[in-house]
Amino acid sequence: MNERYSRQTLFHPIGDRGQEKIRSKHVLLIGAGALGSANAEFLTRAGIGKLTVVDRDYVEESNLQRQQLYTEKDVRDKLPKAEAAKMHCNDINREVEIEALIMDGTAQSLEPLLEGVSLIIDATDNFETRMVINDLSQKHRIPWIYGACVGSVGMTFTIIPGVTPCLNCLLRSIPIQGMTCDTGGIISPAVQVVVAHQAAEALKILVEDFDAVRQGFTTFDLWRNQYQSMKVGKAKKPDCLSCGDAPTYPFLTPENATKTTVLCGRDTVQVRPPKPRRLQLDKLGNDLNGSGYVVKSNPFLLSVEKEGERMVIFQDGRALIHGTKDMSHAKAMYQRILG
Amino acid sequence: MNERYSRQTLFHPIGDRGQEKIRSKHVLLIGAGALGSANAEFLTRAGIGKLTVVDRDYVEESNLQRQQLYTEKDVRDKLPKAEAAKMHCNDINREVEIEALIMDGTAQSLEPLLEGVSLIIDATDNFETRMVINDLSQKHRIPWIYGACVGSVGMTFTIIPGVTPCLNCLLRSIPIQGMTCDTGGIISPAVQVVVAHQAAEALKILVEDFDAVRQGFTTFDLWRNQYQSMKVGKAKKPDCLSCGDAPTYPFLTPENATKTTVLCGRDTVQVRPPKPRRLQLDKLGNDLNGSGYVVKSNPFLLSVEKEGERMVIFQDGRALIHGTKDMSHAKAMYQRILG
Amino acid sequence: MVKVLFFAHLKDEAGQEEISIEGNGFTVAQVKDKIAADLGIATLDSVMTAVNEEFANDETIVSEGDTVAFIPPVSGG
Amino acid sequence: MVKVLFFAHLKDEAGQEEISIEGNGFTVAQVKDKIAADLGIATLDSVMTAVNEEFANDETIVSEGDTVAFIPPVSGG
Repeated sequence: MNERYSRQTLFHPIGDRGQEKIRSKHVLLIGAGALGSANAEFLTRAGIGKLTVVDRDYVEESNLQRQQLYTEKDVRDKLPKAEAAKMHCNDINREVEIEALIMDGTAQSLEPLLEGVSLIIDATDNFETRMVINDLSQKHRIPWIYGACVGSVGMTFTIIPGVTPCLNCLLRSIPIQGMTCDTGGIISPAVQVVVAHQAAEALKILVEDFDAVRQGFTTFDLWRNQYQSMKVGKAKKPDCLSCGDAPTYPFLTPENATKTTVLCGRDTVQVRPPKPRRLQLDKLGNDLNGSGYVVKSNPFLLSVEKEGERMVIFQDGRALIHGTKDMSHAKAMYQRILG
Repeated sequence: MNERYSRQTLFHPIGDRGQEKIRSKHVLLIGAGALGSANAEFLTRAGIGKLTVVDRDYVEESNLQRQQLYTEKDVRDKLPKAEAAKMHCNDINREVEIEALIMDGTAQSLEPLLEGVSLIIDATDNFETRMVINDLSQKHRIPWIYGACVGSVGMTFTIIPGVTPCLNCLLRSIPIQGMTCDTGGIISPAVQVVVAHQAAEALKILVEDFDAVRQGFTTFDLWRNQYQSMKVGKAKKPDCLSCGDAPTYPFLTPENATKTTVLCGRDTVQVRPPKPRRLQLDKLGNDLNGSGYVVKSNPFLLSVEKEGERMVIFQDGRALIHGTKDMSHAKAMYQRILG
Repeated sequence: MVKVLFFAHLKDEAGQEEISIEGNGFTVAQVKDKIAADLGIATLDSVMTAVNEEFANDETIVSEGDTVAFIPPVSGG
Repeated sequence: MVKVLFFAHLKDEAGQEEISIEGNGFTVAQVKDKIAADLGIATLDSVMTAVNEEFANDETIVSEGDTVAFIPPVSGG
């Protein structure tokens, strides 16, 4: 092993053998935003063999406050995040093979990527994609590490198929209307704690030290100085449709995915959730108003506008994104606001 | 406020007012290694007004595994860390004024830097410099944030003069012979959790939300899945020489500093601790042997060699560093091994 | 007495980090309803619950001396 | 019974994360001596101690039902 990893191999649970294992593994990282860029940097520095990064977005000025790797030049060049991450990671460690995929992560687009993957790291910004990852993990018996953050709050949980409960056991339904970074803001230290936990779990899984894997669901709030690691041993459900005795992997079916359609001749994309939601439009309007959106509303819909982009949101969760024909951009906007 | 900080100002405890405060402040960061580079990146992205970075070292290949910002090119160029950090931070945020100081942080070199500084962040690798920071903090009434890590372990504590106990209250003496990154290794997630806690505390102090400052001394071990926040309310000592009723700031006097002397005509630097130590040479020899050093010993001394550098360590803590005339480099080598 | 802890923004909504409630043998769902009513917290529907630091659901029974924590899941990244 | 928790590498040296010791009215220094002898741990000298999650020193008295945690300080960075 070379000098580069000397301080990592000195750490006994890794050692030279662990470093060789890390070097031989392939990680799939879904998302190259705040959690994603920091995870990509970590894995590159740690000497992962191959890293595939999937992201649908490009670098914007408002990302620089918390998204590692990216620079002002990337913003000027409007680089896709996956490409920008690859470029910067190459400067850090030429030994690592990095594959950048600029695309929307869905059941259909992600499943073909799983061949030879040892671990999936969640760096997405919405529960729909996480439930897709959760089902893919169970179907293909690949561990994944959930991570999420908003404001000063973060949480993380490691899912090992056949051992731990899965995210569907814990959440049962996709939570309705949580806070997102676009409504509650986000401070960079909250990102870092989540990433650090994901990174430590990743190292354990990559060196196959499964006894060391964290059992609990960890939550913290750095501003309110709260921390809890919640045991989940009894939460595994035999009838869970994702990890139970007769799994159907419900989130892999197209009916359970958010739909986007370009509305002909109108420069508008319609986004439709898989099942009708019951949004609290007044609360959402207040949150978005506090977040710098211009909000107009009536009892049936909200119209919100910011930086030239306008979205109309109906109570059942359907939305029209005006001024674009890019379905993936429209879906990103929608999920950034609605979680 | 511009779009760059929009997600940070959306976080209510910061807001536009907090962002203006951050913009008006000056932080002194001591160290640009693992903790230092990550803290520098964080403060730059968060929009600090001015950042002074002090470091005595240059970028080496073994740093890349955990030290953010730095690239393979920096290693080839043998850039001083403070300069390399400044260069990369400039690419991230041109609005931030960064002052890079390539020097050994001592009581004498650091004290003149404190004018106008709102906060000192500890990113050093030894307790001697931390005790100097602790005394400077008390004498000049400037908060500082202790952070340290080894292996998968980290700890952090925020010291507010006149409010919390100081590090001298808690440690009373410099701990003898702890593990260092050069003997126990270090994994990057342990660095990140420490930095994240320092960063969150820094934001609280910079926006002057002192009620939110963490009261406890926080310790964690990411591999062994341990976490504890220890209350310290009763630990403040009225007779503490650093923060008590009649402070003498003992660590600011030259007698309490490690001495270095170039031995004439021998290409050797002698390093001498302020007080004789009683090292356990056999334990130290074992640790260093496990860390890739070639170790020879007799009951009175250890001779250790690695990558062409040779150091002879006596039981009373005195050491001879052979093959160099650079006192600051010799002291860095010494403190990296002996903490 | 049952101790109830509020995490993250629930702490602000509740106006305090922890409260005690009288009683024994409640379900988590009943605790949620009582607290939503008493403290005027709008949404404990999609909040995760831990009882004595162990994952719980709406049917979990809460007994004297237990600690119930409400933790709102987040989705950002 | 007093619960003793070992942090970081002390967990490995002790061979377990926690042990119970009998007794009451010890000082922390006495607990350290007892444990060093019983478990063959070399150095509890420069270790930080928490009693019931509160910072303690060698003179702190440990009583029945207390939890003592030993935390080795680290200096890297």
